[in-house]
Amino acid sequence: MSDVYKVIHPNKYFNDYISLNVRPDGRKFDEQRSIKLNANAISNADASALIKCGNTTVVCGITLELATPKAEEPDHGFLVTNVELLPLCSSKFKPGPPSDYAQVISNTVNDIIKNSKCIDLKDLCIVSDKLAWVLYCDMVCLDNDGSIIDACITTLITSLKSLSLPAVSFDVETEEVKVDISNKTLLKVTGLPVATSFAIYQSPESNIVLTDPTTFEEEMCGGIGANLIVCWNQGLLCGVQKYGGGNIPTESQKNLLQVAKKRSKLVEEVIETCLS
Amino acid sequence: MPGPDLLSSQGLRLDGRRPNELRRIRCKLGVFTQPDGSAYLEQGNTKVLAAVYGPHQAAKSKMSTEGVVVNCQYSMATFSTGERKNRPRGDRKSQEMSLHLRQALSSAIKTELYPRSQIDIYIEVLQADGAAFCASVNAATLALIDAGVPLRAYACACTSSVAWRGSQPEPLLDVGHVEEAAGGVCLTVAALPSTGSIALLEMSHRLHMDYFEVVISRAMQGCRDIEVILDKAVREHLAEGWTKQDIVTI
Amino acid sequence: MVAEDFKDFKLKPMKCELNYLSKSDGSAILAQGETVVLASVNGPLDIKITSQSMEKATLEVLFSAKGGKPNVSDRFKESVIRQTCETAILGCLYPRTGITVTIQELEDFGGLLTCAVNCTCLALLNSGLSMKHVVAAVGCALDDSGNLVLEPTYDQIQSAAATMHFVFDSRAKTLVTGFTTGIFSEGAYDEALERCRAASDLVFDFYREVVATYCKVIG
Amino acid sequence: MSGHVSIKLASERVNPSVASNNEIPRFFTPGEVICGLGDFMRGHGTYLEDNNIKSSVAGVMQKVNKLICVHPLKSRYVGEIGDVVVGRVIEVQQKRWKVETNSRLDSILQLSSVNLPGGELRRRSAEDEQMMRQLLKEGDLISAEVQSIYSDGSLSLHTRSLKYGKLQQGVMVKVFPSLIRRRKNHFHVFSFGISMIIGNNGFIWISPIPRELTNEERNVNSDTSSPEVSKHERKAIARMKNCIAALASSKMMLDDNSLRYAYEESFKYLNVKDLLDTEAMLDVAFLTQHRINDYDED
Amino acid sequence: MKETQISNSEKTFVQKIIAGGHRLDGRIYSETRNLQIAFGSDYGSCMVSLGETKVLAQVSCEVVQPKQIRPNEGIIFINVDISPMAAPQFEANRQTDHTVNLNRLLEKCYKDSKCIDLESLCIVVEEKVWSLRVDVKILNHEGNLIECASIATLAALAHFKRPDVTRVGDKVIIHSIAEKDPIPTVLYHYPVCLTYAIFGSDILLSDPSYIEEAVCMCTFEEGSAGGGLLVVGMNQYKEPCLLDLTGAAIHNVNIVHKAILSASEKGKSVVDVLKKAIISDDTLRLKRVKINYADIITTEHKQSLIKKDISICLKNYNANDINPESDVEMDDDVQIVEPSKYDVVPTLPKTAELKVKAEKSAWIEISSEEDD
Repeated sequence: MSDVYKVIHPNKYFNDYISLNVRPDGRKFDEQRSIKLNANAISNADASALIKCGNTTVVCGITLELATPKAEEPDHGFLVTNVELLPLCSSKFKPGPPSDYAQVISNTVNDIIKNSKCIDLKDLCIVSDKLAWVLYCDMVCLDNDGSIIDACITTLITSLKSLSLPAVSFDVETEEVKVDISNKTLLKVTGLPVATSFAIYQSPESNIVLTDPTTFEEEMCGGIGANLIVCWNQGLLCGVQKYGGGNIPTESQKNLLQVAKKRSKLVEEVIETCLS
Repeated sequence: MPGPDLLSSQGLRLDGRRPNELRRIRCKLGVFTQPDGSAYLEQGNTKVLAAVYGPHQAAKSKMSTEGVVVNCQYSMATFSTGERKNRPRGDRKSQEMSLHLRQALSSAIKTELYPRSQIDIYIEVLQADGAAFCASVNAATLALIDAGVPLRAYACACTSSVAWRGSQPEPLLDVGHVEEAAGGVCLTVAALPSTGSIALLEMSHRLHMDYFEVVISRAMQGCRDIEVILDKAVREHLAEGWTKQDIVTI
Repeated sequence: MVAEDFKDFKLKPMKCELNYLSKSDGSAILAQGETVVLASVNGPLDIKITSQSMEKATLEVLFSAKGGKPNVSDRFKESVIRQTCETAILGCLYPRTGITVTIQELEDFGGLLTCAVNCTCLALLNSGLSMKHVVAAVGCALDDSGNLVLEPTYDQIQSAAATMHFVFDSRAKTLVTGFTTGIFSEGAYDEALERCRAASDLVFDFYREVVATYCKVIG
Repeated sequence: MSGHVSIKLASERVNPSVASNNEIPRFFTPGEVICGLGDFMRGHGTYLEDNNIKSSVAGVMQKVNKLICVHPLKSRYVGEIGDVVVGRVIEVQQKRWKVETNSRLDSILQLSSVNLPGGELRRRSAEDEQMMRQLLKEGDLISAEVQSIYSDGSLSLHTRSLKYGKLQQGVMVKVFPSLIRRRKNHFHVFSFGISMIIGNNGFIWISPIPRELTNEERNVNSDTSSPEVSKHERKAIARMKNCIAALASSKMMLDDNSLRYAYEESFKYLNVKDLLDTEAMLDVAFLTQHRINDYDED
Repeated sequence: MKETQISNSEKTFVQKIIAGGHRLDGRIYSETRNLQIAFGSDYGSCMVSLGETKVLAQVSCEVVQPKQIRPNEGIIFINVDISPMAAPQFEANRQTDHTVNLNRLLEKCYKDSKCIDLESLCIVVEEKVWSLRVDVKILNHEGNLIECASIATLAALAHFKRPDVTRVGDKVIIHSIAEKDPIPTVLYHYPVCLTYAIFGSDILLSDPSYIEEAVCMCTFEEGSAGGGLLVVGMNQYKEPCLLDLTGAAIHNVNIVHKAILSASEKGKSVVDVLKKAIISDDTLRLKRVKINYADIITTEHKQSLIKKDISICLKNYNANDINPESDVEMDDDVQIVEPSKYDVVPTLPKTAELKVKAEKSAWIEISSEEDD
């Protein structure tokens, strides 16, 4: 019965829950979903991780390649991130080239990683102007149930932290490249950015902030683009993003940052436990 | 300004033609049975196939109550040029050629007769050896005649260029691929020779305006010559396909 | 708070011309310092049935960089501006129609996106579309020594540890859009937010004056 | 696979033309001046420019009193009222069907111009509108008559006679409409077991002769199951189809006589498929032309 | 949005006044609208307005590998973009016939006419050449896009300067503008496209406006001659290098000659204006005057507003000053916080789970009632 109600009057259905101070899946407003994180889920990839945040499932795989650095930045390697939203993860996505929405998600993930400065691209360079590593980080969403950016960032960081680079010797004379797979060193990852999404619901009385929203909640709050994303990186902020949607009540602003901070601590712990 | 010698000392061109000589034109109407009209045309080594469908009911989005919609598609076979052509159609150049074809043929077709209808003209260049566009216009005209589409007059196209004999300009008719590649000016004219009107003008490279007159008149002369050839071909085709019909003739 | 001295901050000089383009329903060219943006608004007008929405007007935002191939960051800017404008426009008044906002970058000396947001808002004002409120974007940077700089210049942005950009609405001055780069502390974020909120008043004043000048011309 | 393969050089192509006994007439080509304006009227295939009547198509001129027309060798079907056409239903619309008839615009069959099942005269109700698709649906072939011509040139059809209507079993052949000779009758039943509808629009329908059904049978089998077609009939249909192709490739006029002659002459080739050979096609056309010429002389 | 068709009354009115020797905006047949060229802060960036028609052109360059057929020549690429900004009937990111035609005309005028010295763009044969990309953006479409776009393209190309390069061994160093003076592009000649609208059999209108273009492309009533648009590409040496005709056929060859004759005069004057603009821009730049598109907005326009000094008095803030203190505060916060209600459990190897502690789930019962 409630399913039918949800389809016919989604707004009313949602509002009924909110007015009782509870969310449709039984969580409190500031409560997050449980997380399952698994590292090295895909053995083919050089590093990988799979995360399940509630129903949202994202798998990240990193593949390594060697390339010549760009002429403008001869001592920088490359970190290429890409988020794929396949039609299988939600009925909203159509097959074909990446939609504007997928491009925006990719861009946001890329920005957060870049801003957090957790990877020094200079570490990826082997020989200046000649040889450098390219890290292709592909995140594939298997099930999209909201807060996809949080899940992407966590899998990406977990993968990066479990990635080890094989030793490479480069002969300047012959330009010969030798890769020694037996001798691997862990990639240096400084910091640990954790993103937390909030959806802002404009109820008739006031604006209510929901932590770690599901897709349905995001839709009720003006689409995913309207999420507030707070990204903590070990006690410092490395990105606070919000594009349109409902306005944040000034009084809850401070509180939000704290919720995100607590969550980031927990997620950090999860990642540490997973990798240990 | 003068490029490599396009004229020998005897006044002959690289392929042995005289300056005002067309390449051999061979053509045949009604080569296919599926389309309403079709034609094959050879101009030297340039070989072109044309097919016409229609007039038929126009697609709703394109329909015009003013006249028939002329839809052209110009396509060059992947093997038609020296280097393999990766995109036979859809690239900017083919799209431009399609536009130019429409421009040249629309003024020949009596478009006002068929409101709400559409004519599709498909051109396939099998071998390009210079002046492929001209051959396409000429082939399309034949295909339209084969389809029984009412035309004001024949639409014929011809190119001309200029060579220098000392300081005297000598206009060249029907530019071949080698002459085209030599980088001289190349003027393409599509005309309705029997009415003397010009349906399309196109030009590449530069030419001083003083010499423009001779070059364009040479191209117009070429169009008139081509009309004679096409007309002969049409009459032969009619004679061949003629059987006793219900029509009382005089 | 320890360091509590007051200081004069300068916003970049602003120049604006409304109705710069004759074919658009609304247009504005805005220069904030050396950064210049041109925006045009067309609509509400008829659009394809597939992209029509029964509830509100479909907003389409196009951002075009000065040169080079279109890339992902252009899509990102489009998405930021679209989300921001959607909160401002009363789209429910124009169901089943489309509103197209086109933005052309002319010069980028830092703060391109804030300038684009302000310029779009002016173009929307010029087009006469119904809006809930207007929006103003203000950016600031945190330099190496930890000082907050309002409306940083190009060089300041290059050397900054972090930059923060905020868009506020005109009614309650609440945060509509915000985005940041770099790493910064929570305190810095809060301070920057308040600072920019205060500065947004000046932008709103500028809007008022622009519209007043425009009204004088129109009569 | 032991099939018959014949490969020919392009230069050895068979010239399909068959010499006819009439002389080559004067041809006109587009843009050619036919005559001064005088007090002539310009008809199809001509236009007026600089006080001259000029031809706009390539073909022969026909003068009827003061009206001057030029008929092209072939063109799309230009309908005339009373023509019999065969067409394909392409769209079911409100109160009408769109029918493809090889004309330059889709033809229209109004719900009001068909005989409704039962045949009795009755008012058309809203139910009938909903039943339209059961009557004729997309892809069905029909025979019909041109009722009128709209101002934009599209044809309005009707099937208000028992001989018109939905076609059941048979083969449709497409030829250029100009090859169809206008006759009083376009429905033919041949003694060798086939019936034909030679549509003026160039669509020819070949079917077995419908067996007379008793009223009871009609009620039982009403258009749900179709009677079986014997092998003999199928062969005859195939042979006729090939004969049409043979005559059409030689650009010979098609009517019941020429088709009957061609059918009879084609028995020179025992196997039906032998008629697919270009030489055989030409041969049949040639023999047919001879018989026509003989007949004309008589 | 579909393009609005021109109304019949407008059509007949415009046809009549043109036949009577006038034009809608009071110009004479051979008069063009006011041409303005403004340059941006970068080299190779310019905005050209022809009356109300406005076009922005920007040249950018990068080092690429040359094409195999021409190993010693640089590459030039022209891209025209007509966005809905130009006029509402244009759709974004869609190649229409109009765009293709405009693009090809510019390509023919500047690529095929060999006005750019492509060989000078070569750095290392078969390895590295400069690739110039001209982005032409139509900002406002009030007729005669081709002429405006072509002037913009030419001005941008003539104004453009690419960074200097030096070769050290097999390495190529690209110097920034600050390090070494950039190099201008060599242009052999300056071709511009000029548009003529043909009305009737012998009327030629220079620089047709939007409505004049629309009217001359309309089909006329039977009998009277239709019109068309004739584009002539002409350089300063009176050499036509491009011709293009759209619309109805021309009945009289003389009209082409007339157009070429008029274009030869106009082409030269446009090129002169353009050259002058570039020279004055160069001298300004030498004097270290900052050129910027912001200069387009002047107080002369009635609808513009300029605010020079906007200052605001705000609290000074330095993150470093406050950090230690706020850190302490935050630590306090953390200590006050009640123990977390989540558990982190390592389940399988390489897997961790974050779960809600069991005793904290009292509220679940309420919601389960709801769900039923």
